[in-house]
Order: sequence, then C-alpha cells, then structure tokens
Amino acid sequence: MAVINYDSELRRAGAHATHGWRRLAFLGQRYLLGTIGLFIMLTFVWVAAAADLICRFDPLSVDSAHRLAAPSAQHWLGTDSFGRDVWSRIVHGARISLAVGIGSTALGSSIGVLVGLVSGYLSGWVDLVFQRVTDILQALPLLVLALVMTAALGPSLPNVILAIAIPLIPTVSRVIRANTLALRELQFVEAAKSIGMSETRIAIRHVLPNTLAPLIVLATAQLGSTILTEASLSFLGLGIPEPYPSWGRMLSESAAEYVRTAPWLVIFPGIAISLAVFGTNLFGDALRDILDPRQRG
Amino acid sequence: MTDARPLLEVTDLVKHYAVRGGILRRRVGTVHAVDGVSFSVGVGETLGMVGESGCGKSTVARSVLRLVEPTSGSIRLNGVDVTHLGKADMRPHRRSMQIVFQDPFASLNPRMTAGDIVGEPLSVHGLASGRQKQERVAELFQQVGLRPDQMNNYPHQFSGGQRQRICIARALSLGPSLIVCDEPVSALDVSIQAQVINLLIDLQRKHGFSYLFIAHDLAVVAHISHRVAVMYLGRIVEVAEKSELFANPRHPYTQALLSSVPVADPKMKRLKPLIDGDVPSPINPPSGCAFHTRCRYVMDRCKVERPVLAEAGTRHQVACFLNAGTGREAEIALSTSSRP
Amino acid sequence: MPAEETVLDVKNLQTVFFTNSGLFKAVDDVSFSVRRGETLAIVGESGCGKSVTALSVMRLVPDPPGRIVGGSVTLEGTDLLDLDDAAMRAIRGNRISMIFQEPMTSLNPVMRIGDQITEAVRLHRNTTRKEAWAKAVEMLRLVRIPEPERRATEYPHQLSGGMRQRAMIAMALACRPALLIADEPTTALDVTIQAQILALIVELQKELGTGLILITHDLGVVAQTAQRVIVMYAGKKVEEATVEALFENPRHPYTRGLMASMPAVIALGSKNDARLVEIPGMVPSLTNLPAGCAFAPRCGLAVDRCRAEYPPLQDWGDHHFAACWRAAETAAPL
Amino acid sequence: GEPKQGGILKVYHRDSPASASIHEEATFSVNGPFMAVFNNLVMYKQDVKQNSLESIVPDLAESWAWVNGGKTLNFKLRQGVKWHDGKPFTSADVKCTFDMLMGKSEQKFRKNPRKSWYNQVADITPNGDFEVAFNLKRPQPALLALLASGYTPVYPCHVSPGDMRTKPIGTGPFKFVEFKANESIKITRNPDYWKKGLPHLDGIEYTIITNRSTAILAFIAGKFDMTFPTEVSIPLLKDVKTQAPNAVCVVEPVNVSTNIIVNSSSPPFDNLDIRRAMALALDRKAFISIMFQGQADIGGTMLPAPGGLWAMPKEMLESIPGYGPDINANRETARKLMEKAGYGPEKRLAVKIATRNIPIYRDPAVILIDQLKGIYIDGELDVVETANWFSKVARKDYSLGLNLTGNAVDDPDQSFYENYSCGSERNYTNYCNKDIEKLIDQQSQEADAAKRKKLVWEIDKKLQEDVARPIVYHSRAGSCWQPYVKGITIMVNSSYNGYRYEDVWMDK
Amino acid sequence: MFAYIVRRLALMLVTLFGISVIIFVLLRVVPGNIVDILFDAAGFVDQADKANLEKELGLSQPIAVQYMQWIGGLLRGDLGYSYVSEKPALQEILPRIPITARLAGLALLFSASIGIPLGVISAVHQGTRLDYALRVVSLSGLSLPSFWLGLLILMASVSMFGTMPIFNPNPATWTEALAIYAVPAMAVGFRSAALTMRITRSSMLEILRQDYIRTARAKGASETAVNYHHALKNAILPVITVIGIEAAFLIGGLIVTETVFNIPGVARFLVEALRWRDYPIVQNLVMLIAVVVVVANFTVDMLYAAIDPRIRYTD
Ligand SMILES: Nc1ncnc2c1ncn2[C@@H]1O[C@H](COP(=O)(O)OP(=O)(O)OP(=O)(O)O)[C@@H](O)[C@H]1O
Ligand SMILES: Nc1ncnc2c1ncn2[C@@H]1O[C@H](COP(=O)(O)OP(=O)(O)OP(=O)(O)O)[C@@H](O)[C@H]1O
Ligand SMILES: [Mg+2]
Ligand SMILES: [Mg+2]
Repeated sequence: MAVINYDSELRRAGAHATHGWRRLAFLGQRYLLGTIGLFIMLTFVWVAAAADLICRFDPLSVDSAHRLAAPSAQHWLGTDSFGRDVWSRIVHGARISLAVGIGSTALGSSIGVLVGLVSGYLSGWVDLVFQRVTDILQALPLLVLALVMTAALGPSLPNVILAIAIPLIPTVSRVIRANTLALRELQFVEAAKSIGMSETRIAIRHVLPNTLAPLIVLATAQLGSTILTEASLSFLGLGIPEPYPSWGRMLSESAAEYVRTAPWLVIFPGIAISLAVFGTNLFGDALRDILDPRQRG
Repeated sequence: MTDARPLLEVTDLVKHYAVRGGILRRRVGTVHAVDGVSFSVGVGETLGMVGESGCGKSTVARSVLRLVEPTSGSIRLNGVDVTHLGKADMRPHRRSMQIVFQDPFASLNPRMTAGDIVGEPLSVHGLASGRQKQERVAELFQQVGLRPDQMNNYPHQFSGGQRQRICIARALSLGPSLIVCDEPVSALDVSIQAQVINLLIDLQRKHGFSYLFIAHDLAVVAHISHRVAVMYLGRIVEVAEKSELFANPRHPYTQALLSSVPVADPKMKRLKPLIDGDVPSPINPPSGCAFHTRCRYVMDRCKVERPVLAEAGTRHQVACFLNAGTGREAEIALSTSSRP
Repeated sequence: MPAEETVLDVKNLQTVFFTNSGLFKAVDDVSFSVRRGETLAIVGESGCGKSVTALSVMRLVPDPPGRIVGGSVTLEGTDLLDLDDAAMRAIRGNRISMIFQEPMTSLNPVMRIGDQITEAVRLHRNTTRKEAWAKAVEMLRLVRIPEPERRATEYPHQLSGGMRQRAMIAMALACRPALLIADEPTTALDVTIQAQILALIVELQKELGTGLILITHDLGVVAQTAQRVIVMYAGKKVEEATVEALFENPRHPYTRGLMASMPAVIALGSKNDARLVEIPGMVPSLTNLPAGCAFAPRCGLAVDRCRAEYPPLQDWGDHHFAACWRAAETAAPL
Repeated sequence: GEPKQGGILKVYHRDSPASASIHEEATFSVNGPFMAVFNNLVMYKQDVKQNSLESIVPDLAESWAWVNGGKTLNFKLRQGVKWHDGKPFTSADVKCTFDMLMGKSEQKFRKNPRKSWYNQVADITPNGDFEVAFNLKRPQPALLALLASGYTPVYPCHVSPGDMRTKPIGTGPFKFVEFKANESIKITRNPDYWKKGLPHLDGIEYTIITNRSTAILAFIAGKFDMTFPTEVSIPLLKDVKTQAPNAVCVVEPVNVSTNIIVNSSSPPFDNLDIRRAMALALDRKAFISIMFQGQADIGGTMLPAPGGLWAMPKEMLESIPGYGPDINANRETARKLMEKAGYGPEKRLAVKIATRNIPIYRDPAVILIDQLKGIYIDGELDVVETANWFSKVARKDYSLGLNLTGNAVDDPDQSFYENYSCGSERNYTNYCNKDIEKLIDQQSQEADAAKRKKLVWEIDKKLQEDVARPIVYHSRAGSCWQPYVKGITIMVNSSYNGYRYEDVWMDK
Repeated sequence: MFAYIVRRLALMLVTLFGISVIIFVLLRVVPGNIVDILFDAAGFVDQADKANLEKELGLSQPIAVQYMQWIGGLLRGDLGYSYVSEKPALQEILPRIPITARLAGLALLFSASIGIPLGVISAVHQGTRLDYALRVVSLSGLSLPSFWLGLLILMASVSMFGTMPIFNPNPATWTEALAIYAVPAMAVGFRSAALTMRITRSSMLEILRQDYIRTARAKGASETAVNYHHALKNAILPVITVIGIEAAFLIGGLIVTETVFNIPGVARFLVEALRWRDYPIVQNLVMLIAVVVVVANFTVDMLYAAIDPRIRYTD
C-alpha cells in the first residue's frame, strides 16, 4: 500500500483552511480558474470605477495631429483615427460594458425573478399566462428582439440595456419558477403556512432568498453574454451610439477599416471584450461549483 | 384522561388530489389520498397513526391544519368547525394547533437563524417583538433543551436531533393545544430518537398538549400513544386503545403489520411475512375493501363491498367483515415482549 | 469452523476521507470475517462508517476524497487491495455483490431491468445475449417477481420500490457471488415489504450458501436475520458477538444504550408516558474525535481512563469482543 | 489595345437598392447597376472625367438646339432604336417620361425626388415620332446639364412605373436579368443595342455585400473585378494597395458635401453671432485629416476645383469667416462672439447635434463636438435612425445637424435650387433670403458662362457668410479594379453619371 | 400520446398567435415606416406622395384591419408582397430557407459532434490538465464575439490561401460547396459547441455521482462502459434541451455570420427587412423562425421522451 502523506492530502482537500481568509485563499487555489475570472472581473470593475484616475486623456477628445499613432509611451495602446487615446477609450468603455452587462442583467433578472416567483408561487391561470408569455419571448430570437427594440426606442444606452434585458427574462423566470415550485413543496414553506403567515410574506421571506444562489449563478453566466450581445448589436449598427466608447463598436467599426493598417485599434478592444466575457464566465463557473452543492466534484 | 371532551374531531375527511399531466395540466386521474377518515383527539391525549407509505397519513395531518383544503368532511377544533374558515378567520385557530414535520432538514429555512425561526410565529401573530420576543425565544430554547446562545446559529450548524428541537420550539411558540407530529423521529438516529420522544412526552406532561402522532414505526407509536389508528390506502381500518390494539388486533392488515415488525430478540425468529404483494395505487384503489388484494382471509364479499369502521369491542373499531361480530377471529401469535 | 470456510477476511481496515473540514476516519482499524452461508450484521448509527466499510470491501470508496489507507481485505484467499483495477472488476459483481440502500436510485433509469441484469451476467459469464436474458428472467423469477418476462422489459420507474429492490437482489445474485453485501436494503421500504425482502434475502442466502454482510441500524432486523453482529461507533468496531450473546449480554455501554433506547414494539404493560432510556449527547463528528473512547462523552460509566486512552477490543469469551475499559462491570444481563 | 469582346464583369454592390427605377430613387446605388440599362436624350461623355456642358454628347437624341431665345430646347431623336422588349422607341416615350417627372401624367411615380429639376419646363411637345421640344417658362441653359445626368434616363411609355421598379426596360447596352434584393443584380449584354459592336461585356453581375470588410476582403481575394465605384475609403485603400498591389485604384471627389444644418428659427442659433462663432470654430483641415487622411477638399456650396467647375477662387474663399488659415485667430473671434451672446467659460452652451447613425455622418459630428468645445459649446451627439431622420429634420427638431448633400450634377442650378431656394423640400434649414433667391434665378438664366460664374461665387460666398448651412468639406473616395478591367472612368465632379459601361472591356 | 401531441400543437398555436401579435404591434411601434425609408435617399419626404404610398401599401388602414388582413392571408397561404421588392413575400423567403437551414444544420451538427465528446472527456478527466485545457478552450469559444471570429476566419483565409469562402448560389465543386457552408457554420457552431461541451460536462459530472453509476461499477463494468453506456445516456438529456433552446439563439448567431460571410439566408434577410421596415417580410420571417423554434422545442420534448422512459406523454 502506497505511503500516504496525510498532511498534503488534507491540504489539498482544504482542511487547513476552514475560516476567513485562509478559506478564501484555499477556494482561490481550488478554483484557480474562477479566481482568475474574479481577478479579471475585479480589475474591470476597478478600471471602470477609477477610469478618470488612470487615464491621462479624455476618451472623447479628438486630436488630428496624433491620429492613428501606434502604441507608445505617450499613448499606451495607440490612438484611433480621430487621434483619441485607445487606452482611455477602453478604460471608459469598461464603464459602458459594465453598465450594459450589469444593467441589463440586473434588469432582466429582476423582472425574471418577479415573473418566475409570481408564476411559480401563484400557479393557476397566472402561471399559465406568464408561462405562455415566456414561451413567446423564448420563441422570438433574442437578437431580433433586441434589434426591433433598439430600432423602436432609438439607440441610446438605457434603450440598449432594456433591449438586451428583455430577452433575458424568460430564462431567468423559468429557472426561478422551477426553483419556486420545488421550494414551495419544501416543508419550511409549509411550516410558515402553518403558523399563519401570508403567502406574500412567505414568498418574500422564505422562497425568494432561497432562489438567490441559482440566480447569482445564472446572472454571472449572463453577464458575459450581454456584453457580447451589445457587441453584436454594435456590429449590426444598433449598439451603444457615439460618443460613448463601446468596445463592441470600437471593435466592429475599426475591424472594417484598420485591421491591417492600425491593428491596435482592433486588437485591444477585442481583447477587452473577450477578457471581460472570459472572466465572468470563469468566475460564474466556479461560483456555480461553490454555490451549488450538487455540482461539487 | 381520554374520556375528556375531544379537542379535535375529524369527520369523514376526504382529500382527493387531481393527477395532472401535460402542459395544460388537465386532470388525468384522482389520487384518493384520504378517503373518508373520522377520528377524534381528546385533550391531553395522543392519537398514534400508523400505516404504510402513501396511505395518506401526512395528508390527514396537513388537512387538519388546513395546509391543504380537504375535499369534503369537517374538522372541528375545540368545537369550532374550522373546515371552511377563510385565511383571516383561520389565523387565531392556527395558534391552537401546530405541526412538526418529519424532515428537520427540510423544515427549517436554511437562510434564517434558529432564533428567527422560532421567533417568527410570534411576530406573525404580533405576540411579541424586540426584547420580549428574544426572551420568549430564549425561554422556548431552554424548554426544548437547546442553549439560548445557539439562537444566532443557522440550521446547518445543528445536528438532526437539535433541528427537530428547533421545530418543536417553533411549534410551541404559539402555545398550541394540539401538536400534529408527522413522523417527527423517522429521520433521526436511533439514539437521538429516544431523546426527542422523551421531550415530547415531557412536554405533554407539563403542558397537557394533545398529539396527533404519525409514524410508520410501530414501536414508536406504541410507546407514545394512548390510542392508535391504523390506516390503509386512505382509510382508517382499525382504531383502538393502544393496549387493546396490540393485544388484540382485529384487522388482518393490522395483524400483518404487527407481524412484520422485526422483533429485537434473536430467540424469536419469526420473519414470516403474513402478506405479500405491494400496496395498490391510490389512483385506482381496489373495489370493496381496499386490502382485499393482499388479505389472507379475503372473501367474495370483500371484493365488492366496503366494510365500515364498526365497534368491535370496548373502544375498538375495525373495518373488516371478519370482525363484524360473529365472524371468525383472525388468529395470530404475537410476542408480548421483545426486550431481551 | 475450518479456515477455508471463511469467505471474507477483513483485517485492520482503515479508510479515511480527506475533506475540507478535516480528516474523517470513517473506518478505523476494523476487522471481521464472514463465513460461507453466514450472516454478519453491522449495526451502528448513521455516519458511523457502515457503508464505507462495505464500499471499502468493494473498493468503491469514492477517491477523492476517500482512500483506503490500511489493512487488508481477503476474499477467498486473495487480497483485494492488491489487485489491479481490471482484476478487481472481474471480482465485483461476480464473487462479491452489493445491494444498496436506495432501491429508487440505484437502478439506471434509462435501461430496462432485464438489460441491467443481463449486463451483470455478460460481464462475468461468457454467454450470448439471449442466454443472459434468459438468465435474467430466471433471476427475476427467483426473487419472486410476478410475470418476470414482462417485468424484464420494463424500466425501473415502472416498478414499485419493493420490486426494484428485488431486481437489485436478482442482479446481485445473478453470478452467484461468494459474498453479498446488503447495505440497509430495506430502510426505504415499508415494514410489510421489508419483511418480505428480508425473508427473501435470508432464504436465497441459505439456498446459495452465500456469505452475507447485512448493514442496518435496526436491531430488530439484526435479531431476526444475523448470526453474528458487529457494532460500530464513530468508525470503530466497539463490539462483536453472536447475535444471541449480544442481545443477551451486551457489553459495550453504547450497545446497551442502544438497546435500552429502543421502544419495545408492543409495550403492553408499559405506561404510555414512560420515558425511554436515552443516550445523552449526540453522535460525534468523525473529525476531532476525543482522545480516548469516542463514546466516553455520552457514557454514564465513563471514567478518566476512558477519556484518555482508547480501550482495545477484548475477547470476553466465546468470541464476544468489546472495546470498553469497564466491560467487565457491564457483564451482567440487562 | 483593341477592346476584347466578352466576359462577365463582377462587381460588389455596397447595399441593396430600394428598386431598379432610377427616376424614383436618389442614390447612386441605383444608378450604378441600372444606368447601363437605359439611354438618355443626351449624356456626359463617359470617358471624360469632368462633366460639363462641353462634355455632353448625343444619346437617344441625335442632336439638340436651343431656339426661341433659349426658351425652347429641340431634340432630334434617333430612329430604329428598340426597347429591350422589342417595341420601337419614339418621341412619345420622351414625352411620357418627362410628363411623369413633372407630375403631369395619369400614371405617377411613387416618389419623384427630382421633380424640381423641371420647374422651368412648361411642357413637352413631340413633333412627329422623332422630334421633341422642351418648352421652358424662362431660359435655363443648365437644363441640358440636368438632362445629361445618369439620373435622367428615358423610360418606355408602355411599361408601368411599378414594373420599372422590378423589371426595368430600357434601350441601353445591357438588359435587365434579375434583381434579388440583398443578394445580387444581374444585367446582360443587349445584342440588339443600337450602337453597333457595343457593349463589349457579356454582362455585369453585382453581388450585394453590405459589410465593408467582407466586400474588400473579397475584392482582395480576387472574387471581384471591381469594387463598387467610390466606395473604398482612404484607410481601406491602403489595405487594398498592400494586399492587392496590382489593383488599379483612383481617388476622386464625389461631389458630396458634408455640411452642418443649423436651425436658425429657434434659439440659440437664431442668433447670427452664435452661428458665426460656430462657423469660425471649424477647423476644416482637421476634419479632412481625420476623415480622409488629408484627401478631401475645402470649399463652399459648389464643388472645389480642380474637380468642380464652379468653385470660388482661393482668395475669395479664404475671405469668408471661418475659412481663413489662422484657426486660432478665428476661434478667438468666435469666443468673443460667444461672450457677446452671453456665454463664456462659466456659462457654456449645451446643444444637441443630431445626425444619422452611419459612420460617415457620425464621425464628423464627433469632430465637430470636439471643435465646438473650444468656444464654450458643449455638443451632445444625438444619433437618429435613418427612418426617422427626415421627419426629425422636417419637424425642426434639432439645433445643429450633421448632414451630407450629394450633387448629381456639378451645376449651380441643381445645388442652389435644391438646397437654398425658398420652399424647396431639400432646403432643410428653410433658409429663405429674397436677395439670394433673385440672384439664383439670375444666374440660372445667364447664358454667358463667365458671368454666371461670378454670380455663382457671389451667391456661394453669401450663403457661407449667413451660416445657413456651413459646408465642412467635400469628400473624395476611392475606386479600385483589377488591372485587366479597361474603360472605366471615375468622374471627378459627380458620382451619378458615369455608369453606362458600354465601352468597358476586360483584357483577359 | 396522440392526445398529448394534439394538445401540444394547440399550445404551439397559442404561442404563435402571441408572437404574431407582438411582432405586429412592435413593428408598428417602431418609429418610421417603409415610406420614410423609401424617401430617405431622396433627401426629403414629400407628404402627398408619402400619403399616397402609405395608402397604396395599406399602411393607412387601422392596425387591427392590417392585422386581420395579414393573418387572413397567412391562413390562405398568402404572405403578401414585399414592400421593397414588390414580389410575393413567399417568393422572397422560400429560396433563402434552404441556405439557412443548411447552415444551421451544419452548425448544430458541428456543435453536437464536437461538444458532446469533448464534454464527456472533460468530465471523465475532471480536475486534470486536460479538463482545464478543454474548459478554457470552450470558454474562449463563448467569449469571442461571433462577428469577430467570422472576420478573423475570413482574413486568415485571404492571407493564407489568397481566397475566401464567399457565398455562391451555384458552387462549381463540392469542395467549394462545403467551404461556403461549412466555414460559416463552424463560426456559429463554435459557440454552441462550447456551450454543448459545458452542459455535457456538468451533466456528466452530475450523473457520475448517481447511485446507479455506483451500481454499474459494483457489477464490475469497465470505466468506458460506465461512462459511455450508463452515464452518457442519462447525461445527454439536458444536452438535448440545451441544443433545443440553442435553436432560438442560433438565429442570432446566424444573423451576424450571414452578414459577415455575406450569405443570403433568412437571418440576414430578416435584419435587412427590419432595416427597411418591410413588414410583410419581417412578420412572416419572425413567424417562420417562431415555428422553427417551437417545433424544435417540441422535437426536443419528443426526443427526450424517446430517450428517457420515465417521461411518457400519455395524457
Ligand atoms: N400534492 C399532491 N398531489 C398529488 N398527490 C399527492 C399530493 N400529496 C400527496 N399525494 C398522494 O397522496 C397519497 C397519500 O400521501 P401522504 O403523503 O399523505 O402519504 P403518507 O402516508 O404520509 O406517506 P409517507 O409515509 O410516505 O409519508 C400518496 O399516494 C401521494 O402520492
Ligand atoms: N464521499 C464522502 N465524502 C466525505 N465524507 C464521507 C463520504 N462518504 C462518507 N463520508 C463520511 O464517512 C462517514 C461514514 O459514512 P458511512 O456512509 O459509512 O455511514 P453509515 O454508517 O453508512 O451511515 P448511514 O446509516 O447514514 O448510511 C460519515 O461520517 C461521512 O461523513
Ligand atoms: Mg408522510
Ligand atoms: Mg450507509
């Protein structure tokens, strides 16, 4: 029988880190990819928050004398055809991407939660109607819906967020509804009923908090895809309009004209988008593993 | 004490569940979960209820508390018919009856502290708040043998037996007179089970609660109950004083049930199941006496006619044609003691 | 009894789990043996290591986090812990079989019952599909499933719990193993069905001469089926005896407590409000076990020595082993 | 060498035109593929780069003559010309076409964007099958220039306007084959073309590729013989040159001006000072350097020289406020004007700058916003969807707008009347100045080219000084084709008139 | 089963009706109509002509009437006329369907044939470097904007082979045919392959923890048999669901890919038609897509039932 090093085995299992920072450090090691994802996400959040501090240039200020400058000490990531500093634009673009990502995910999720909760909790005809509505939303292709919405509302940041949020509703509400249905059968809900608690209070106090974990997992997963959807909308000409520096538009418009002559205009926004999406996905994956006990390997 | 006026009277309780299928969720069948059950529980009395899985025990319990709406029948609590009370009218009555569930893991909200869980009924009914509530909760904790300093812990930080104590404390918080226990010890370890049973007994002694005590473990039921009702497929087939029932089981199903219990005595190896076959589905319960498909004494009559629960001795009711007075007594040898 | 009659011999088995809450010594220095045709019961509370012992014998302990770290498991003369995976696979389902606790989830929901039994046969016997199917039907008949031909073509969800457990038994016995491990085969079933299944297992075991390890926490089941019993507490074997000796004269305070805390089935004479004898405290977690006897914190008889030193298993005569410093004093019948 | 016969010319098309009917549309997306299906009465000589009255040659009209003191234009029509469906071409077709354009006939065009071109035409009178007279209300020498445009083909009388949108019939060198929206347009050689031996090509296939990157990549990959004319931007041109070094590429002015429409009917731009300040703040060179890497032109309303015929001389241009070379001085003046109007560093003026959501509109708007910052104006971009742009403009729901104006013909009549005359639909700013109006009419009637030019300069200068619609720049664009494609001429003062393609051939 | 199918079809009709109303109303809420756009190029809007044109196209009628006309026509098989091409909408839509269908089919095929095996491998080797590598690759598939991936493929193709797969309605050779469909299909399929892989992986991990897997091992089944015979068949169920849901998402991917690769399929046509506010085309295309999605979901449910004996749609 092979000699077993108990200590190292235990360390690998995380037994030495049950609380506080050490636990976090262990989880960080255990879910290395997730940590990288979290790190990327935090970096983006930090960059977005500190955008004004870490850029030396106004992302909107045009400078015809320094147009299409290659990356240099002056302009770290070069300048675009307007002579605007690409680094500043990407940094400020993080705000837009985060606004789109978080805004639409939050909006879509909260409506989805409401619909899912009501539908799962009330059942009956309310459920039937809500479910049909979700069916309908689900059978309408996401991008088409977003296209019609932005066309209808005009291309502005809030409208794009709204347009991207609406297609998120059916997925979220389905998950929440399924969860609610399962939770409703749980005895602690019945116990709450038996003490004479009102249905609304039960829904809010007992059911909702317990759908949080799947919701967070779902939301992180969707965060990335909303950023991508915005990029696709930009590509089709319906994304966040100028003057906001949206990564999607930076990428899709520069790609046409400057991919060879000024590749930095394409490479950096591309990296920013992919990295942000990659980061949220990595983190979401790990989060799912951590929050969903069934997924634990 | 069982002669006292009944606290709970259940008459002809019926609960049918629709079996729904497909997306339109149309009714495709009916589960006869409870199919005409009558019983009463006196003040300070414990009525045990046994029966195989799916025979409708939990449904009875939940109907009594109006957690499900009975299809028909009536439930009277302290002489008040609560069967059709609206939500608001029901609220004061909820304080008089509480339930403890089988699974202490599932019956506590994992995201609330033990103190909040126990205190919640108080705030829902506006009985106490703030400090007063804290004190009351601490008191309840002590009553069920938990340390008040555990109030801020979450359910997962408790062991199974402790969780069941939290459930009991929650049930006690409103000062009920009836506690419905739906298999409160089935999920517990053998050595913990005794602690919870003792707690229930102690509480009854102290406060004079009535219990409707549901279990599938005959030994537990036998221990705690004054009277025992045996259910089979949605109906009570036999009900009697405990000693009477165990000494003199009349219904063939009760007999089979008793004989199936493995006796903890190696000298009495008698593992000869008196019945075979499975419990029929409550969606299509057999005609006549529901037990006739598995009964050793089945007669033609049993297949078409349903025997009613009839008096068959002192405070002993049986629903079986064999016991309708003249019929042949079902013979069975039962051990009288199992203790080595 | 002659040595060759011993089917399984487990010596000083140690299985641990490396988890984030620490090291679980799920099975700690457990030894026992099973003879042909004999039923050995393992009793103990939830989490005391009964299932892990069984899985260790099967070498099915999930790794990670579990690992067998010591001891030997000798089946018919070969140490299973030395075998490579392929050789072990040849033994599993062939020489040792196992029936699991949960009949509802232990069968593959998308395979027909017949196919699942057929697979077990074909993995170890060189037969055609048709022959194996015939064998499967025969096994189903053996476990008293009515209309075995039809049932073989059904899926698990179409069977009741009792029938599923019977199908599991049929599958386990299909290759006539030398040893059958039944891990709480009836916990999920009703009393009347439990009686049927237990009777069936005992009968088949007699018929086939199989050694049987029956895991349960129900002393009644033990009394009705086993010849010998080992009692486990917190990963350790605390007592071993023939079933008669154990019930007559339990030596370990835990065993005694267990027996006393069980309500008598038919308590004719007992008052309905009589309190039960309870074992105070709760089952210890397998990490952070106390230094001495794991039962000491709950034991009314515990003395300082119990808390300091783990008591060795001692033979109190007639192969009645108990691990208690004060076993001598508990020798009197209850 | 000698033109070779045969071959299908493959071209990508920048977008899917709304229909095949040139008269109903106003974009060279339609002229490009369909001009070759038709003939005009007269046309600009296809191999002369600069359109002018001098470069006009006969087409379906064998000859023309101004009579009646310049109030009648007579055409002698070519005989024996057949429509693609075999019917003969006669003067009736000419009358039908122009009556319909003037809105006088039974049948109507769905849209008639160039109706105003014929404002001075009183009526058209055929004289036998092969003569036709255009009777004018007053002399308008420039009418001929309009008739020579690619926008002025002769339609058959016997085909309904609806059919002309989907299955156009012409007399031209190529016959219409099919038009699959968003996919392709195919035309094929007209074997019975009245110009013997023409066209050289067997046909032309346009593949519609809206995504520019894909289109250029496909051209580089050799999938196409030619890019869509004037669709290659300056940065992309670089790309083409490096990756397909053999390709022939030219960059020419397209006679499209980028201008700022100013809403002078409501505050703040009803104040001429603020309008002037804005005009003074413009750094046109910076626009051109950013948008075209320097390759575009500064001018007034009329296309600048050398491409344009009517451009003001340099000195005159630079005398207009905002056109002077000293940007800093201009801006200083601008700030003064702003301060006079009550604005300053502390009290900045916030305006919305409306424009369409297309890069060629949006990008200059971005630059404009940046340049206005220096004179206390904070611009905010208000991008508008194509479908809503004109209704917004018509509602006067803007302060400043960034707009592009394409000129089909390099002639003052076309640009002045369309964009500055009172009541013209395309006069978005509703600029209406009776003096200017008079001058416009005056130049229109002027037969003497030199005199007319003077008048035109004067008008143009005034227009700029009034800051009615300040012109920012006149763009240029690139066109590329494979070296074996011969006979392509990209015109320098119009991008609407050079697609007859009858003498294009491939040296393969 | 039959009754179930009938009921499902009824529900589908409800969904389709809902979609028809939504898209119809939505389109009319969008400011600007075809007429505005037709006038766009003219540089102005002639109000009289506009009114005429609206009347001619039936846009001046009340919305309800327009809706009834559309639905009435739809039921008769008359989809109306495209505003832009003035050809019957059916004639415009029909030839584009097989193009997109081929693309979507290939993409799904690609996604399933790559995603499922890789997912199994990744799950079976959970925690190893192989698993990490596969997960990173699959994640990067989900992180690339699809238009960007498409453009990269095109650019790489031009600079490496000097040519690129651009759509051609009559490909000369089968290799060309393959290239013009397979390359774009791969560009869309990459994302769904990545998704499929992830779902397969997590589903496999879940299944591998099930009791019956332990039973299979206890029988002596080999790891391969356990993974592919016992586990995969159970694990495939959620994968099928996801592939079904992906059908709707695929359209989004196809819009972008058809634009990048200039493929005249229905997806891009839909966007173009939307740009033109060509209601008859948009409405009918959305309905077509909805039908496909709804049918796909139905098929998935049927497949599910075929694989999982526990599900029997018997009501
Ligand atoms: N909400 C419900 N909808 C449909 N059928 C139900 C519902 N709840 C219970 N049933 C059915 O009613 C019957 C009785 O259920 P009940 O839970 O009362 O049985 P039980 O005796 O408590 O069983 P157990 O011992 O397993 O707890 C069962 O067949 C069950 O499947
Ligand atoms: N996969 C696992 N990971 C970590 N710990 C485990 C695992 N499986 C078992 N254990 C630990 O091993 C100990 C023994 O478990 P085992 O399943 O053998 O108990 P048992 O006696 O069979 O209990 P039960 O009666 O509940 O089945 C438990 O305390 C448990 O925490
Ligand atoms: Mg129950
Ligand atoms: Mg176990």
